[in-house]
Amino acid sequence: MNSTQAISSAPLAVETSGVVKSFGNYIALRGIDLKVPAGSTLAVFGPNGAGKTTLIKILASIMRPTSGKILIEGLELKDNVELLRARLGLVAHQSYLYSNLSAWENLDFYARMYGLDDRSKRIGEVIDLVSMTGRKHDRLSTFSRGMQQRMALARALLHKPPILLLDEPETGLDQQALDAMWDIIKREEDGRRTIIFTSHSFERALAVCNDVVILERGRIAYKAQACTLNLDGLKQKYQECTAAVKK
Amino acid sequence: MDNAGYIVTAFGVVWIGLFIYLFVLVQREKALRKEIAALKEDMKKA
Amino acid sequence: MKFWNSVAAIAWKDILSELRTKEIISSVLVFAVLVLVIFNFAFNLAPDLILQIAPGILWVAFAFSGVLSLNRAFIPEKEENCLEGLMGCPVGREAIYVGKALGSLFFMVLVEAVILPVFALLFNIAVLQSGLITVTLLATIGFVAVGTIFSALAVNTRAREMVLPILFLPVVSPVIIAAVKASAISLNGQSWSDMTIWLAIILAFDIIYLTVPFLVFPYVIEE
Amino acid sequence: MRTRIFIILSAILLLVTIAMEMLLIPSLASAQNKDLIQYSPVFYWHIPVAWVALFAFLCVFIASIAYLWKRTPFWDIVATTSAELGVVFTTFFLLTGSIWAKFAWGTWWAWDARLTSSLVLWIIYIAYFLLRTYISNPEQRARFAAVFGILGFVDVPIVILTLFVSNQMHPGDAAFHLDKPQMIITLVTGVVAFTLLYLGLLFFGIHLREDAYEVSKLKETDGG
Repeated sequence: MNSTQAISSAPLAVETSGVVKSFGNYIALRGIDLKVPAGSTLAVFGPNGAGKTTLIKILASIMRPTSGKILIEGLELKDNVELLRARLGLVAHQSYLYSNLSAWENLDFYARMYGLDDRSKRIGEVIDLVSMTGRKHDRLSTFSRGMQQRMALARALLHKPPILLLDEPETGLDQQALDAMWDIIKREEDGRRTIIFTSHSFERALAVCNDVVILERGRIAYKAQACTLNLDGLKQKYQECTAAVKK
Repeated sequence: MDNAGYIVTAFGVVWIGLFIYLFVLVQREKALRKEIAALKEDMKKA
Repeated sequence: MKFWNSVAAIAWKDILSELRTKEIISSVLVFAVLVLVIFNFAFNLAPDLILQIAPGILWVAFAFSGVLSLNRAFIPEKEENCLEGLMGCPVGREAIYVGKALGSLFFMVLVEAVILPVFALLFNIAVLQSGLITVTLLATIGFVAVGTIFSALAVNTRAREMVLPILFLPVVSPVIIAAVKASAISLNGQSWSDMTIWLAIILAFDIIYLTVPFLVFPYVIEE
Repeated sequence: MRTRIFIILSAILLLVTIAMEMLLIPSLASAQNKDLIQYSPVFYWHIPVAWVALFAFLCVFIASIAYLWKRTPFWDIVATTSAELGVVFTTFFLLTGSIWAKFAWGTWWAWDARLTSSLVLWIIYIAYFLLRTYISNPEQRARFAAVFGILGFVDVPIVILTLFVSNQMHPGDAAFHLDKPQMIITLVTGVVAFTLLYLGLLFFGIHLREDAYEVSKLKETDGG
């Protein structure tokens, strides 16, 4: 399947089959099969240590799976790493930004790394998008947790990735900052972007996602369309899956 | 030390060194056997 | 072409980030001058004796200030976890190695550019000779090529300040020996032909330790 | 059982080389060249030990590359065991070397090229083990040890070259040349004996570490 034909016909932005990740004897992921259609939003729930962060890092090509296949837009991640990284954006717990440098310098550095040509224009756009224009020349070390998270989002959106990965974006953000963030993510690219995010707040996640997955000790314990669920239904399902852990 | 003395010490050093190393390896093996035995007990008990 | 853009970006980021705080540069310079001063007391140098051990002193100062600054090379990537950000960029993992190496090279050359005049001042030896400069530059390239990958290795271990010197100094010892011998030759005013063998050794070291780490570096940083 | 055979065989050969060295070589040495290196018996153990040490470091290099490629714990075990043997044999080389230095130049340590280069290599492979102790995560430890196993070995030729060149500047001992057939035979038997010994100890060490690895895995799952 040559690459051009793959991108146009494949409706799936992200597809994983049998993804396993083990650290020595500890097995973090025990075979993950996911199909995420382009443009859809997938919420991933699960207790701590279920393998959520590991999954996100593997999809972002930062971590290599021990075995299994990952297709991004129909292309094998392993063989087209550098091409596909330009189409993936990641917001993790850490901002990946340098505290000695200013917001602008940080974004300028990553713009060069992503090989963007109209750097200053794009940086200006993204900084306005996360409404940090006033602080763009201040050093990162002077930023609050919320501002750093917004800068991390700016960094992830810098190269306009069609696929955005978020690892518990709500950590360290108050309600208002969280609403602002989701508004930014949704407004850019008017919904054509595929989003996969891990979360602990059911209510917030249900409001934004199309599909839901519950991870439990490295396995997918439950998979459903968001529209078929209400908040209580989801919580009840979550108890069932994680209850198995306590037994 | 005359000539022969050096030779004897040289050979001696290597032989003794080898025996010490072999002794260390055998000790490791004994410790391992003990651990395996202990594990077997736990297995039976559990 | 994109490879070299990202290499330049990483090196420039390191330089900018360091010039902003100047914490590494200032401490390394003070340390290097201290080494020269200590050697001065240690040997209460008779004029003719200096020429013999001058290269040795110089290279002890370079070696240990080099280790000091290389210890800090991967701190931002490790402390602020930015390494994963770099790994997410659409560029080979080797670019991170070359970029960081260039950054460290810039700082080591900067430190040397300050130590040499100070050395000339303290020990009144004419230091600005083309032979000595080329030897120092060539040796520093080898130094930084090995030091960068060992720094990436050490930063992930428990006692990182100790691991780097232990791994790094024995492996880089041939360059230090060759550099000291070549510097001695150039300081004694002998011609280039006398030190070709030493330059060849340093050059061989540079070539080996620019290619092998280049191939092995991805294994150091991947999860 | 392989290990037992190797070790016994090498023990026999070692005894043979001692016998040859004690009886054969001194008889060849005429009055004036008695203290020349190739006429002293230690030489016929000194060189094989050096050869085995370098061979052990070569095996570490190959095993490290194999580990990075295959990622199976087996190769990491081979690299560690071979490195351990490399250090042991380099220690023997340094010990016999310093005895030889005492004999030839009257001092326990002479900064001659052979001794210094093996001291540097000895430190590099001690650093190999120090590195292993500083990393707790087994997978990362094996990976970093493999990387250092490669970077360390690549340094071996340069270390030896540099020190031999620096030695040429002020010649230590006369270069040796083996002109008599008996000398060559003794040397070859010595090399074969020590190589067999190395292989025997290597297999023995590998089995030991493999069992230890199994036990540690059992302990984890058993306790889990």
